[in-house]
Amino acid sequence: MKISKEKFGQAFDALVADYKVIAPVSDGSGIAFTEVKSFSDVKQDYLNSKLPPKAFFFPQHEKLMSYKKEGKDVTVKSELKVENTILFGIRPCDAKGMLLLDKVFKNDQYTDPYYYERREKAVIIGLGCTKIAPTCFCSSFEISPAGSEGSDLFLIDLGDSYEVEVVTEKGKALADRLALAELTADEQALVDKIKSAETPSKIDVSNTTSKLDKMFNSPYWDTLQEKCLGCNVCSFSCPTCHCFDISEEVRKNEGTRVRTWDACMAPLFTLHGSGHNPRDNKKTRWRQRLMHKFNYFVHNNGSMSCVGCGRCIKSCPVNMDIRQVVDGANKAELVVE
Amino acid sequence: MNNIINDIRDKARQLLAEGKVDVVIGYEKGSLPLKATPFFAHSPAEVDSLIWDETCENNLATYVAKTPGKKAIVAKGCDSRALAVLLQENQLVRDDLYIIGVSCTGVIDQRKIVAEVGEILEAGINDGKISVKGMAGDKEYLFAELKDATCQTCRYPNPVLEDVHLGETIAVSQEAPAFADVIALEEQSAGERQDYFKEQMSKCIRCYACRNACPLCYCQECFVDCNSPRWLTGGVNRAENLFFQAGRVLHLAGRCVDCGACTRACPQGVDIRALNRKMTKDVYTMYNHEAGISEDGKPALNEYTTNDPEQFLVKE
Amino acid sequence: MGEIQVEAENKKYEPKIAAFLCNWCSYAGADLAGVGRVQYPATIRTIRVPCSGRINPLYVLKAMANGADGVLVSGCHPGDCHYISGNYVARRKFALIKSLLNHVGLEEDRISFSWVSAAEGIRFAEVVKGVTERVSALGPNNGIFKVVDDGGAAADE
Amino acid sequence: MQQNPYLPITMKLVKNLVETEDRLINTFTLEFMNKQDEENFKYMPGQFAELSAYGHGEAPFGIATSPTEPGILKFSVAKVGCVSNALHLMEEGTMVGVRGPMGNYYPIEQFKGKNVVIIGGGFAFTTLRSLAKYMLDDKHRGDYGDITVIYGARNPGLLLYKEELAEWENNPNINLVTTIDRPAEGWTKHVGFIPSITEQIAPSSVDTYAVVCGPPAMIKFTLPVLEKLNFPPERIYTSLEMRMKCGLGICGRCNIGTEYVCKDGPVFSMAQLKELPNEY
Repeated sequence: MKISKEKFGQAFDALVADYKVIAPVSDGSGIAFTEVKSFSDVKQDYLNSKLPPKAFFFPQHEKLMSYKKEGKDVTVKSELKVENTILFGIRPCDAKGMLLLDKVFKNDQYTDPYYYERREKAVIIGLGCTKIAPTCFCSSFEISPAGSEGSDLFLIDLGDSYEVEVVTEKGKALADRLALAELTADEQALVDKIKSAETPSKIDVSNTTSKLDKMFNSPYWDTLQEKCLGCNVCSFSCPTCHCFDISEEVRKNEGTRVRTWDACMAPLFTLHGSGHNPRDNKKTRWRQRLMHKFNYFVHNNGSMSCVGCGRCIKSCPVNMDIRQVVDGANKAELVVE
Repeated sequence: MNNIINDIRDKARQLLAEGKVDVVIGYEKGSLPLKATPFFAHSPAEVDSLIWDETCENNLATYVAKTPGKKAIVAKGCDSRALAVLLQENQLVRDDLYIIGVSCTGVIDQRKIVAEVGEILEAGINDGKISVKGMAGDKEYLFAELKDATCQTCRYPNPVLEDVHLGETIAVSQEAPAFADVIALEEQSAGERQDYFKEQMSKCIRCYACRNACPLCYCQECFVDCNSPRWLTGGVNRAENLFFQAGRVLHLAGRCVDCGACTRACPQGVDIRALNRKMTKDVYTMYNHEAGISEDGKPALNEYTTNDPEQFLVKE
Repeated sequence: MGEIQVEAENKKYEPKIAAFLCNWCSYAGADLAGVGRVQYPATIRTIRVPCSGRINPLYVLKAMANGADGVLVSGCHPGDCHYISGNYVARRKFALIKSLLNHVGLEEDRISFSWVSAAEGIRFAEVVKGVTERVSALGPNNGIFKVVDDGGAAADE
Repeated sequence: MQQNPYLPITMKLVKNLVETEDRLINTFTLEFMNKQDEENFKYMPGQFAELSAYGHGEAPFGIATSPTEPGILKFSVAKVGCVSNALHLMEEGTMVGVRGPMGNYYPIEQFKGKNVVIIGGGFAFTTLRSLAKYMLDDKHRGDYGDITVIYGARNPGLLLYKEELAEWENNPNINLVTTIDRPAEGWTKHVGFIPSITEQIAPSSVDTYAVVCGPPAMIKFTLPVLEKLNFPPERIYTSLEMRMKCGLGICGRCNIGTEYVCKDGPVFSMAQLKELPNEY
């Protein structure tokens, strides 16, 4: 099915009345997902945003609760606020990233209401990639640059119109508001061509998890991380990184408990009250980072926690390239223990 | 250029083979076009990866104190100035350090290219010309067009401190620094400046790439991580971000060697240097001091004279 | 009706000024002003520091972030430092703090520095009067550092 | 939708007791404010809770009471950081936040019909007290064989729960061995480090589980002793400490390999730990 961009734009503008609509916007130095009021504000031709759209479910800084002390008494109030949201223009890598985050924020015992309630009230309109950046490597993880996995409604740009794929019930509810038409044979051919594309850059991860099973004590970690500065760019720009810190912001007798993004690369991340730190150097922190994404997460959740969006590669100040890091692990010699 | 690369490799090979150092810190070709990446050569067999060109933008002095053992470092002017400050502050043992000095004509600011031709697919540097194939088109640049803002005002392209110098040295103008960029901002109204920095600070995501890339940000516990007292809340907004950046810049006042590593490391394109440059200008004009131009001497804020200017005092 | 008007009159804006005073001179100067019953506006919240050299730029920033409308830092006159050179070293630091904060758009008069000796009780009162007048003229903290009122969320969004 | 796991319940600090001579450990007794809260807070020995000192933050502590002690929770907390300091200074009657119970617990079902040796050092005795107290309860005592407690501290003043220990001394249902590192005036019981005292006492490993908690050095030297006494790793349990924030297995800092100590632990058998990377 398809819809002309003009008609889609009109429907989009009508949705703004019922939903908070988030879409890619050019902010001068790149693309950012921002709330928009009209389709004309949306940047339609873009590679991907600088920061991943995870922030709409898991903001960098969010209030969990607030409290007020009066003498010895205290009153506590949840600060969970949820809105009906549409995320438009989500790339397949990021849509997959959200599916992975879903597994984190709802584990075998707990559901994180702050993430989940927002997530449940959000509709993801995915947009297939027709251009592929040199840092993209999503095909390594069985993600197609024009794949609809993780989206509720999925669009492919055909020039004057979008091909529309209804993926979920939520997507169907939105699609009902669109005047859809049939694709022509030529358009179908174009869609097929776009859908069959792969990222030119791919890494082989077929044996990475089992290889890493045996690499905890490998000397590979000794030199791998020498050039890493230990900043948080890779984690903050990652669509699947989910580590956070909880702290308190206090003013006189009132305060809020907030959570903020944190990262396993931060030296104080695992520092105990006693002064002991199980990951007190970059080597152990890098091992954790790679193991978590390519081994622990696989064992716990059945898939790798990397979607090949390439943001960490693009943003790294010292050009640490996760593709090379994984490749190096694949090739590293095993030490006999 | 090729000769320098060979010289660097020969020197590194010699130092490692003779056991004079345990590691040579230099650059190798990065995984992306026009990107170099820091490289640690531990054995003579690895030295052939070492390179040197206009893409070697990182300040390697950042690594020196954190790398155990005896080390050699490929140092351009700004790297050597950072080493000088680190030595002044007793952060390094001079005997454990071998400085391979190279003169630097400046590094490429990739952002200028990406803004015009999109993500870079391929690029080549030839004879001062940079030809780029981008996702949105191809273009050929003169190096001068792409020179990083820091390098355009650089007064110390030659290392101030070195054990060997490889390649030619660069003639330097003897004129006093002009600080045109700072003056341009100073001439704006306070309101305009406030707006400018508000906009810059709202971009910051507090990833601390600037801090970590900085060779002189070596505190064991940075004030942003400090728990008691807790200087910053967990908040990421322009007010908190300005607190962080202003606190950091004041801590670097009189020490900053204006290498631009912070600004280049910033994934969000925050103009951090605008703050540092203001301090550099003030320190130069008020105290006639430039950081890290020799091994001896002290950072500007560790010294004083009895007649330092004090126009900043209240009128009463 | 009457009550409300009275309240409005009393609610004339009074700035809050964090005053970092060196133990040996300015704090003693403030004390002298008190002992001598010299009147000055009750706008300052005094924080005693051992020496003006003890002032960390972060103190000034944190005071602004926590909502102070102004900051006053005062130490011994140059040459009179109890620790010989503390205020000389501080002087360079102060000049740079002031310059940087003005550069990022903080109003000139929000942050004040002075030297007040233990004998200058009357002058201390004058400094506080002057600082209070100038900060009052600026009005409340403009929020380029201030964050706490809304629990840390952006002040202008 | 389940309850918001980030929201603490409010409990009243009814007692703030200085527990040790060095005044570094206090025991806090918290009282449930209503029956509903208490019913929702069903816990087992070995679990922990996140305590909120409002204005300072939140930190995880092992629960020292046993579920057989209704109405209250106790925590013995060393003064090390921001939250624990605030708790130490807190006036009785102040409201604190409690999130939990969290984590797994000692495998008391497996212990049924077996002997249990509890070995504790220093202030790591908190959840061990909970365990002992639970098994000693009239309703449960019959489920277990011999219960031996070996508990040591550097000096007599640093032993926790002194009154309770005195009571256990004379309780035929429990075999209590206390020791201190060096001789001290007035001390008539064992003197020596826990590993060597364990070796002396030599509890039989037949049909016996061992639970060991204490400082890393104590655990390191006690394990070989237990091995010598033929305790298999599957029958040795310990409780781990880790930096934690959420307590829900989400915030990402307390993992040891694939296991999150907050939700998959803190109680692990030595057999489990042998399978995990050595990063704790």
